[in-house]
Amino acid sequence: MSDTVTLGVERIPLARRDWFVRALQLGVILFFIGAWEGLGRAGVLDPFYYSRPSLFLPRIAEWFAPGSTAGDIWLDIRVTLTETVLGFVIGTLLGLIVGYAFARNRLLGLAFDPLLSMFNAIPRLVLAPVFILAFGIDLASKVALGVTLVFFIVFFATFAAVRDVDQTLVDNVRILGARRRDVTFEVLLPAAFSAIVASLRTSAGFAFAGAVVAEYIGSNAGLGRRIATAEAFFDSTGVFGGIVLIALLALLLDSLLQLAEGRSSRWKPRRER
Amino acid sequence: MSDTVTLGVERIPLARRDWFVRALQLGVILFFIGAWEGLGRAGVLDPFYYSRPSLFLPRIAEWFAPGSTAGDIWLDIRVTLTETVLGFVIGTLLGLIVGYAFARNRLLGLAFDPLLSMFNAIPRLVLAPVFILAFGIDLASKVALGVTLVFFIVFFATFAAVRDVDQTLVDNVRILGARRRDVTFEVLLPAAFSAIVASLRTSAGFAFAGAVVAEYIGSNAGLGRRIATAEAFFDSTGVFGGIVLIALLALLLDSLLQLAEGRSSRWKPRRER
Amino acid sequence: MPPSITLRGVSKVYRPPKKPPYLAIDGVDLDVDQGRFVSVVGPSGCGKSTILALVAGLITATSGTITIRDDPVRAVRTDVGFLFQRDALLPWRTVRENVSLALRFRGLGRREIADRVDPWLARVRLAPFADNFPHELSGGMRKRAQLAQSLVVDPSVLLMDEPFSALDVQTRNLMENELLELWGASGKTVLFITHDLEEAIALSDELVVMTAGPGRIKARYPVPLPRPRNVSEVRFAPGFVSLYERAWSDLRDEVLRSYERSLRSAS
Amino acid sequence: MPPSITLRGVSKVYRPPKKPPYLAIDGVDLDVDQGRFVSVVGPSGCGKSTILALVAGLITATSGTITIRDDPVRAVRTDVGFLFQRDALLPWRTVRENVSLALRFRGLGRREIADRVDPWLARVRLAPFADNFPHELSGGMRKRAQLAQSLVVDPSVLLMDEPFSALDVQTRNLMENELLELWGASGKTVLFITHDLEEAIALSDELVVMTAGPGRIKARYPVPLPRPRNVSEVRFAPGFVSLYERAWSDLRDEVLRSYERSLRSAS
Amino acid sequence: GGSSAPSPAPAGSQAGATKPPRATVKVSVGSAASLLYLPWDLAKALNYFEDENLDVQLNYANAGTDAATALLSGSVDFTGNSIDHSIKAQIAGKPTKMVVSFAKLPGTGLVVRGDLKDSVKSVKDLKGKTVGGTSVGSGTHLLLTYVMNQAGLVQDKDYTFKPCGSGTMAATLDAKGADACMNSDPFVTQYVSAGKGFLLKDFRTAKDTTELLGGAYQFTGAVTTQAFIQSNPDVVQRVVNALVKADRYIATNPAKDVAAKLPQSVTGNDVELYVKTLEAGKEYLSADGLIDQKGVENVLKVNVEDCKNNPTLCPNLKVTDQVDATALYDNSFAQKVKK
Ligand SMILES: Nc1ncnc2c1ncn2[C@@H]1O[C@H](COP(=O)(O)OP(=O)(O)OP(=O)(O)O)[C@@H](O)[C@H]1O
Ligand SMILES: Nc1ncnc2c1ncn2[C@@H]1O[C@H](COP(=O)(O)OP(=O)(O)OP(=O)(O)O)[C@@H](O)[C@H]1O
Ligand SMILES: [Mg+2]
Ligand SMILES: [Mg+2]
Repeated sequence: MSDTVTLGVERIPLARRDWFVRALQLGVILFFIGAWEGLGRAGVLDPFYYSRPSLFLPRIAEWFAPGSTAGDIWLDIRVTLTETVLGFVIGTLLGLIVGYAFARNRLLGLAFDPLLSMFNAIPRLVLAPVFILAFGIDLASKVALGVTLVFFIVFFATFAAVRDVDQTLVDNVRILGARRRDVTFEVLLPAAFSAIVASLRTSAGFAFAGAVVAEYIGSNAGLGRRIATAEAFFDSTGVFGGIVLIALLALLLDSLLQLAEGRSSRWKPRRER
Repeated sequence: MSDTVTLGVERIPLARRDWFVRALQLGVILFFIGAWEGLGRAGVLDPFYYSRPSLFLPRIAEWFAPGSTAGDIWLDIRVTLTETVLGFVIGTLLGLIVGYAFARNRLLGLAFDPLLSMFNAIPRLVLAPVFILAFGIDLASKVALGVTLVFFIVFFATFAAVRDVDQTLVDNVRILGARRRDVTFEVLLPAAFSAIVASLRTSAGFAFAGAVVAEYIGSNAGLGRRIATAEAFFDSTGVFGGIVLIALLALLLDSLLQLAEGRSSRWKPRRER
Repeated sequence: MPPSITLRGVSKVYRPPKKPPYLAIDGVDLDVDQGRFVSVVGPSGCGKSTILALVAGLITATSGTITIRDDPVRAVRTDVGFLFQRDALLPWRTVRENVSLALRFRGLGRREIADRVDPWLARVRLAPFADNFPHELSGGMRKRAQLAQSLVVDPSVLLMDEPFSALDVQTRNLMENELLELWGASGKTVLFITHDLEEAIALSDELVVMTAGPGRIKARYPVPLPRPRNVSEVRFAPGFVSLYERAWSDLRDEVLRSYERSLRSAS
Repeated sequence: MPPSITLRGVSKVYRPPKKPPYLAIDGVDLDVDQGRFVSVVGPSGCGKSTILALVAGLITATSGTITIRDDPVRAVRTDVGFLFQRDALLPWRTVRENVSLALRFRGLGRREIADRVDPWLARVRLAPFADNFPHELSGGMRKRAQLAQSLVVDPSVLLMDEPFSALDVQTRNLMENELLELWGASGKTVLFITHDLEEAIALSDELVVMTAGPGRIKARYPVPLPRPRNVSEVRFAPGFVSLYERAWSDLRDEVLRSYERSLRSAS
Repeated sequence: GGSSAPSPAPAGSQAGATKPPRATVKVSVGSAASLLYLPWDLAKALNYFEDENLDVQLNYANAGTDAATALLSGSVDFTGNSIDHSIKAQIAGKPTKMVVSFAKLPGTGLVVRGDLKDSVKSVKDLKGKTVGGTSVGSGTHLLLTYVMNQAGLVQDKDYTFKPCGSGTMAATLDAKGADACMNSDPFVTQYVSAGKGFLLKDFRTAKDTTELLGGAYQFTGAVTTQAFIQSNPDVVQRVVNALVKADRYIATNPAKDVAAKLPQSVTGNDVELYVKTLEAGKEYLSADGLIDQKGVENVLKVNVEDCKNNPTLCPNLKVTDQVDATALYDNSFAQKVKK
């Protein structure tokens, strides 16, 4: 652009600086860990149940140490991650497709709406025997449990978001010659993107929780199994070690989602004030 | 209006007629029940595990019959509903408030974001002992479990929806003299309403599931308890009887939510084509 | 020449929930012959946009029939160019991407798209802003981007809803001349809505004046000005002033009538 | 009279992510004295809306200072009336509710609100549509609702961004006269943006012409027409045509300059 | 479904004709970390299954019910489970058989919260208190009901029953949600050695059990379905071989040595504590894998008595004297295991 100018660099507010934000986030987490340790040492939190960071952090290190006798931690992580990611991906795709179809086809959506609401309220844990029956005790049943959690979160979010898209935009691209799938991918999904990503961020966490619960119900490996065993021994240090690992993995998945969201949100106006 | 005219009533499409939609919804549910019954009788679904509508519907009737030996069903319903509604309401309020605050205060939101994502991934089931310690064995711990499910669903949805509200609307009311709470209640919440209600519809189901799971883990009353007992005796009829009751209650709650949504959506353009 | 757009006894009743139905237009008959440039003027809220939406098939008429090239309008028409009165650019697409949309939908290749989009970006003077997102444009720039977006596929029927109302006089004149040039030899049919009487006369073959809501056709005036025209000069042409004054008084009557009506209903 | 609005060396650089920064306005100096009606015209995209947003405190200047009644603009100003160029009505509120907003924010009672809102609904001719939601209005009606919304609290500084551009000539004239009447004895300060040179001259005490982007002040013309004025007649007043032509040629130069520039950059 | 199809023997086994064909066996174990199912883990750790050319996949369930469901539905071939589930399954028309005994006593203890030390001296003193088991209808619930009945206390009349879960049991006691709880190890040892409570009755010992039932109580073991036995008798025999050897290993080796053979995922992090529980376990763990007829009858007796006194305890599957105790197990495999 010929009118482009380079003025002296403006003072970018602290809150917009990346390093500052990262430091702040780390600070919050460290504060949380510190508080936990402090309260544990002060006897406010009974370490029999709550463990303490100075106990479970070394335990985690132990797990990763070569030749650990506590079983292969990488195997456990791999198993749990596989279940989580499969449950997340399948549940998300189903939720997106069904939510989208229901939003576009009014009658279909109305017809199945009550049935889905009812299904959503069924406690998955109670269905464990049915899952075992239908999907066996291996990977499939664990993935299925995750899917039933993720699906509904993504479904309802997609349904509402797609339904609410500005009709003018749809009308415009239809006149411009958009086929059904163009309307989907050019208008409806981008417009619903924010809401969908928000639902993905929730459901990613639930996918982890689902995988762990499924392992808890029955499994031979995975972080859920590790936690269940520790819990059976009232070994709260082991339990929190496992939980912290899961939380870190979840953070990883969440960062990926946020990255994707950030990349696709360049078009959004930034608030100045 | 002086220019108002009454033309002959136009043909309202079937899909817009209330009775038709209701009939369709009922049809879908009846079809589902019929299929279940049929597959059960045909031996495809082993009734030992999957029961059959013709078995569990009479069972439910039995529960409601005066002088039933299966314990007071109204008590169970009351207990479960109380836990669910409390978990739902508290979780929703917290999710709304925190989601809203984080969306409005950029730095706050950024700072706590990773911590919340991590918390969201913690399997609630594993934390059951901690809940019991912190909240006791009674109502509170069950409510707390529901809250941790509902909170995150509502939080992420509110956060994204509030953040994405059209800035022009906010600017306009601010100049018109809106105080912070006016901006909240006049612009941000109404604009985010659809997304929030969608998250409420998901989380209402999860609130039920949470209450039931909590009862399942340990309690003296509630539908979850009833289901757990039935499950211990391989009584799938009892299990599905309980599940169906929960599903019906959930349908009730969901209808209330949809009613609220419908009432507040009068302003939305209806799609003509 | 055969009529390209016809409306026969078209009425539209809006039925907002929980409010009485509202008759927006009432028994509108209109023919736009192939290759003609017809402008519609009328008081604010009289149903101009409604007519355009009906022709494009975006909404359904309550009664009457509408055809485009003898083909009854039953669904959204993709064989027309439509310029919305409101913002209709995709916010998540840059100007260039927005302008390319219709070509992409028609399956054209990258190269070909660029070849056709670039001249349009220049024509609406947005070349330097090709990579801006809509919210990074001014109001007039958004309108111009929309113009390019709907014209890039060279549709033979143009439905335009106040395309130039957000532009300064000179830019508007430039655009108007571009439009006339584009239309000139092309045989395109144009149905053009504006609130600017001067613009309506300067551009069209025929001027349609509507009544205040419920919109009916009040008068139709052929525009007896020679072509080609230069819009910034046409107002000094003979015949312009008399036409302007007739249409103006028509319009004034309507506006005043609806004004009185609204005062009456307010009291 | 003391200046009501001042801009001193105000520049605004937009910094869109992943694109070079863009200088929208450059060193703008402007005083609007208390009670004056100043109109700003300029080519589409030259930075008019940017100036208004800066004065209202919606965005921050990159350099320079802005004051309203000697009070530096540091945050969003609630002591001004602001008419947005884009749709800014709350979609979930009816016309009446939208117009009542500012009064509700000021804590007025139901009765009092109705007493002040009803005359405004009549004035913008929306009384019959008081219970419609914004999407049930035509483009011009939405604009009129916005007008009522921002004027109902009787602000002493008015910042208006093309308020009448979506209206037909007659309705526009009615509204313009309403505005003049309202402003007449009130001592209100008005900063008025329009792309209609005639309107600008007809309404104002002073006309400011801006250069093509980056916007600078190209010329300022006092408008030597007597008041009170009737906007539909003022164009025949002596002095109107010569002022119109001077401003017109200023503007044309700018538009052409920016046109050429954009052609250059496109090639 | 189950995947027990014997696969062709590996090439190397051609020479030694003694080596049976390789087979995969899926197992659902009633819970992790419980001594009651230790032989599965130990046999695996000692490579006993490998010796039999078996690929045994252990899957740990959260509750016996889930493990039983997995067996009945054919998802697994074996479970480690208590015999209560076999009784219920038989009544429901799904016959199963226990083929190796793991525990010949209940292996549970009735633990009372520490602060009640002075007021609770015997079971009778639990009148008016809240007493817990892992869940309604579980083995701990059944036994508890029986114990209380023997002391003249009836559920809902004289005391409240509280299902506490297993992982949540300690927290429930500490939160004063229950006053006493029946559970197995490691809970009992953990809770008592943490100084949080004391043992009122110890059914890990023959003494307290005999006092209650006049003999053994056939609690847990390896269970499979009748159908699986019929189609794969050879595989069953090999599984039983390994498990009985594991039973014998536990009985004949010091607890410390047994623990040393086990991975940390079985012993938990605190090996010393595990050794302690194992020492206590020696008294109730089966030494030979043989199922005791009298012990099975005692379990039935407990079930029947409980149902009589407390009908809500068996809502749809009424356990009666009609249950055929001898059909619940099959000792023929364990008897064939060479010394
Ligand atoms: N969805 C709707 N529900 C109810 N009334 C509607 C709806 N859409 C439009 N109307 C009414 O129909 C009338 C005509 O609207 P339309 O948009 O066609 O007017 P217009 O001639 O384009 O006006 P303008 O020049 O102001 O854009 C208006 O009175 C408007 O209130
Ligand atoms: N957020 C933004 N990011 C980048 N550039 C912007 C942004 N907002 C505005 N601009 C640019 O600033 C310039 C001035 O915009 P502005 O809206 O002030 O123009 P205007 O004079 O009001 O034009 P119009 O008459 O068309 O409304 C334009 O070139 C526009 O592209
Ligand atoms: Mg219109
Ligand atoms: Mg502007």
